[in-house]
Amino acid sequence: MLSFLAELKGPIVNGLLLGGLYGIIGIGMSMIFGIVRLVNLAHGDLVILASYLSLVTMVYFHTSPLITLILIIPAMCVIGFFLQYYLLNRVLAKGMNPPLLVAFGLSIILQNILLLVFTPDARALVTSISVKTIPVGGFLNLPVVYLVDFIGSITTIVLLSRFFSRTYLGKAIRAASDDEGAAQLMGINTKTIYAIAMALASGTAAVAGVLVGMTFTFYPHTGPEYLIIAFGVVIVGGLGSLLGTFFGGLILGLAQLLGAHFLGPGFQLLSGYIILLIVLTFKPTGLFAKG
Amino acid sequence: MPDILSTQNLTKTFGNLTAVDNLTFRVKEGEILGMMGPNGAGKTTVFNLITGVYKPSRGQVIYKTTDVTHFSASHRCRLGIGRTYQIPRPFENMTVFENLLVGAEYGADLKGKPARLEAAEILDFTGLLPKKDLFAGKLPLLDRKRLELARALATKPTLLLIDEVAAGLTEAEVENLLDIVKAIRQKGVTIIWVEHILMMLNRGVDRLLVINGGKWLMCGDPKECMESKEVQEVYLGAEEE
Amino acid sequence: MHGIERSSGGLSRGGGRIVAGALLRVEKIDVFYHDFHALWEVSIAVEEGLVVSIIGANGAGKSTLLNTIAGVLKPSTGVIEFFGKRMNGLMPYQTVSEGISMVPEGRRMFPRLTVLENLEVGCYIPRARKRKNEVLQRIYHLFPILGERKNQFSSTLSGGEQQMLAIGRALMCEPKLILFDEISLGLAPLVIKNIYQTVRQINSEGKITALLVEQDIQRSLKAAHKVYIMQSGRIRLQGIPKELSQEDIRKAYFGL
Amino acid sequence: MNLLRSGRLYGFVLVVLALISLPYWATRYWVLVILLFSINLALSQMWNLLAGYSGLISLGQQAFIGLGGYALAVFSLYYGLPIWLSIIIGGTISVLFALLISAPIFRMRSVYFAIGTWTVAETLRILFSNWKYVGYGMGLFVKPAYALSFNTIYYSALGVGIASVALVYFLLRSKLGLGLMAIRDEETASETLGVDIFRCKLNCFLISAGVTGAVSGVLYLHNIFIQPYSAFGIDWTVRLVFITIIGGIGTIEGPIIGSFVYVFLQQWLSDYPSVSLLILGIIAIGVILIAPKGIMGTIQEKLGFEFLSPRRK
Repeated sequence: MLSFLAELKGPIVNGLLLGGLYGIIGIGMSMIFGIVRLVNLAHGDLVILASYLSLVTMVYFHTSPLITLILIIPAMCVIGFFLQYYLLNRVLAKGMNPPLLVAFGLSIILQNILLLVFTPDARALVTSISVKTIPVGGFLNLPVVYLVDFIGSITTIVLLSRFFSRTYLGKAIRAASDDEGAAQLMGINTKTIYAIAMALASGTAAVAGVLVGMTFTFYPHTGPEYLIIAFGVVIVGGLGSLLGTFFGGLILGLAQLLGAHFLGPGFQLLSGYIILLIVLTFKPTGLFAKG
Repeated sequence: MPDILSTQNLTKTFGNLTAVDNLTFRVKEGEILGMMGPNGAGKTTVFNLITGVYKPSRGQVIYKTTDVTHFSASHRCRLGIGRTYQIPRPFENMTVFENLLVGAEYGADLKGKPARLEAAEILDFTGLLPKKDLFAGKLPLLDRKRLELARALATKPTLLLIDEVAAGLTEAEVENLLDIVKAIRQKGVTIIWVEHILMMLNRGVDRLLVINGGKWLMCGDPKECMESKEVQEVYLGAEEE
Repeated sequence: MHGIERSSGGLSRGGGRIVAGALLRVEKIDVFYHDFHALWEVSIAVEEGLVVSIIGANGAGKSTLLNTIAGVLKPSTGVIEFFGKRMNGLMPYQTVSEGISMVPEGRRMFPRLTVLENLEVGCYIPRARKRKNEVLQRIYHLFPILGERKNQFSSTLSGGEQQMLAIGRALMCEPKLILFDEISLGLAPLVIKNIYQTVRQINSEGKITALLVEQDIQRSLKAAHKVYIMQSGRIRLQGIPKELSQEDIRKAYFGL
Repeated sequence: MNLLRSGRLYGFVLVVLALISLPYWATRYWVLVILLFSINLALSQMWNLLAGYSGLISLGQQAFIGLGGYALAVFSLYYGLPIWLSIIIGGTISVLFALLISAPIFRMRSVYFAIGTWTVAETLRILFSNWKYVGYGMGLFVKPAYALSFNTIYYSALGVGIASVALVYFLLRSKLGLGLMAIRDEETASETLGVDIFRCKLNCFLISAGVTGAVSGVLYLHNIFIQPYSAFGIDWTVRLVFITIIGGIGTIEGPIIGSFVYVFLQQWLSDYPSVSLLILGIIAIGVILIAPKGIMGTIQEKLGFEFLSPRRK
């Protein structure tokens, strides 16, 4: 019995750390879903776009991927702002499906641009910490990157939550998410607010992209894989709470690694999908959603 | 006259708001029952409960002798409960004729030629025949209101719920619709009618049901109701502080 | 009170005469929802310092009128002027900067924001942010309960408290004109009385002009310096409350 | 009008005759183009039936494409069943699978439905790539199809293409079609007019799944090789979405025009597949922004005339 539990320590700890990474992947999608009421099917591709941008910057400046964030975050924010302001805002009023389909089209466009520019080869943001591990308790080797992912994710979420609770802009974004019409009556230009929200979400995608790139290999077509993970995080974690999203990430990460542990590595993604389908069926508003 | 519809302690709550509160009333076969009440009185919610768009939180809806409380909206329609919507909801990308066919084929369960004949007859009756091949989304407001009535009639209802046909129209247009409603009644259809233009209710209905805040206020002769102290108070406010 | 003396001479029954020097001037506007003709040549004038009330049954077009003034809806014809400046076509977030604030029907709290955050969002426009603390103190003075509950989520407030918060939130931007849409809807009589007292207080002490929409005729007549009665999207009657007969009001209200 | 109608009829007959006789006068290249066109047409017509007529935005059509393809491979290869029977079994399995997932999937609405269907397809993809019986991720060769002549495959593709158009045409003129169009336009109103929404949508979902599964069998007669990562890949649905949006969602002619555009771009840029997808994506977004009814929908609106009208008089 004890040895059985000891055996589980590895997948549990790794699953939680991986879950932190999933949390940061999902957070941008969750924000946009909650604030703009748009399911951004291109979110996974924005993450991968950031990975590639980081790769280019890293090679050009001969620096570490984490340093490239100084450039990548603002760049992704600008991209997100313009996408929302000039493209997505224009279809929001047309009902639920057109924005979904535009985002879908955007996703395919991004993938194919990446494919044209970077070829279908696998890439990775390789650094000195990529292969390092820390031994824990003599029986567990923690990959350092996983630790970096987890810390990066928590840091981003703390910063975001401070922004949302302490600044006028943050409160205005939350107000617009609660009631767009009433927010306009407070003098808030909600169209601009939406663009700013998308800029922020793309900023988190930048962080996610760099962390993903440091942890796994990526291809131009990897985006949808992370999209489904992001959607899983949103669904499991529920809308409207940063903490809920983070927990959603942890649950998904745990489920994946435990699934892989018991069923074999081929089933790592599968157990995540099954959790997603179960939650979608029984509580589509998310486990941590109120009401 | 037997009751065609009755409700027993009908209650609907949304969160902590009670939209319809313990409402019990009866509709006699063949009559026009007017329903009025100020903003938020719960009239449309009552309609949604009778037609099955909402399920009540408590209470029952009895149609003829059947308890239909747990029947779906489409089932109730097929049993003979038809309705119109306050804001017309035509099938915009279908022709006027097809709009009626939906009612005839699904609601009245007709097939083929009988369905088409029924639809054509009602188009003629409501004056929409010349526009039968136009897309419903292209109709002006008056015609869309007519279409609401026509489409509901195509389901061959024995009980028709009319939700505000008069709003947004000129007075001549209102008269036109009033005539159609009266003609529907001539066909033997029982009607529950919600209207804000009270003059219309005054002229067209047999009995008036007044509700306020989701509660039963009074029911009876329209003139007496309108002049009663309770109704005046609800609308005009109490005189004393 | 000065305002009434000045304007009373210019009021006339039924017609759409515009009084010179009005703070808000709405002239012959028509409003459509698609092809639903909601307002028909509606004209009103609101003089500075007054409480003006619009009465009518539901569906009469009162809320449509307020929403058009606030910029939520656009008139297809006609003019809306505020301080002599043309307001047609401004978005709601722009009319706020011009000095018009609205307490919307149904209160429309931001439920996932605290009471204090709701108020802070009320002074989102740059001009108002600078004076936030001062105005906040005044609102806490007006509604002490909001001060006591400032850290609660607004969704936990009672209906009356939410209405107070909605009014407080609309005052945060220090408007010149405040629009009240059905503020008594769904509230207990005692609460309504309190709310109306505050409306008068805001008007007399705060020197804020108020335009309010109400279903309850008696309440409106009591609170207002001037009333308009609407029915079927048209102004049917206007005047000073004391000068209007009960019978005329009843007829205009029901469209008899 | 009568002249127009009979003219239209002759036009159809001529086009169909031309397509049937194509292998006898056109080059193999053009036969191949029409073959691809027909299969894309049939598949996108089924997506259109879901999205355009019952408002179900499915991103999981690849589930049925994969199931249909694998059914063909497994039953013809492992059990030696006739190819055509295997294709029909593929369609049947798709219907059964659709029925199985309909209970949970119909609890999900709009975007949830979209992601739900996609996740179901992804789940199948992983299951198949971990399933020894179907050769894991290595895939299977549909060897029995080697025996078929190119013309046979062409005619079966052409057959499913034309059949899909005819099916949607007659379906829309049926009671089910009437109900679906009503639901698409106004869900609540249709319900209070007696339309059983769940049943209509379910029937539509099952038909779409079954036909997609069967058409996929024909597709894999041509492709010969099936492998889970491509068979259950989102790329299929991407194509169907673009084809339908560009051509005109909710019109019968839309997928026809859309498939033309798609196959044309694909052939023209055959050396740069990513460029053609890029262009398609841009056109699709442009269409949603500028002419949301697509090429055919916009033409119909301008001319007030439908070539293949589901209208009943």
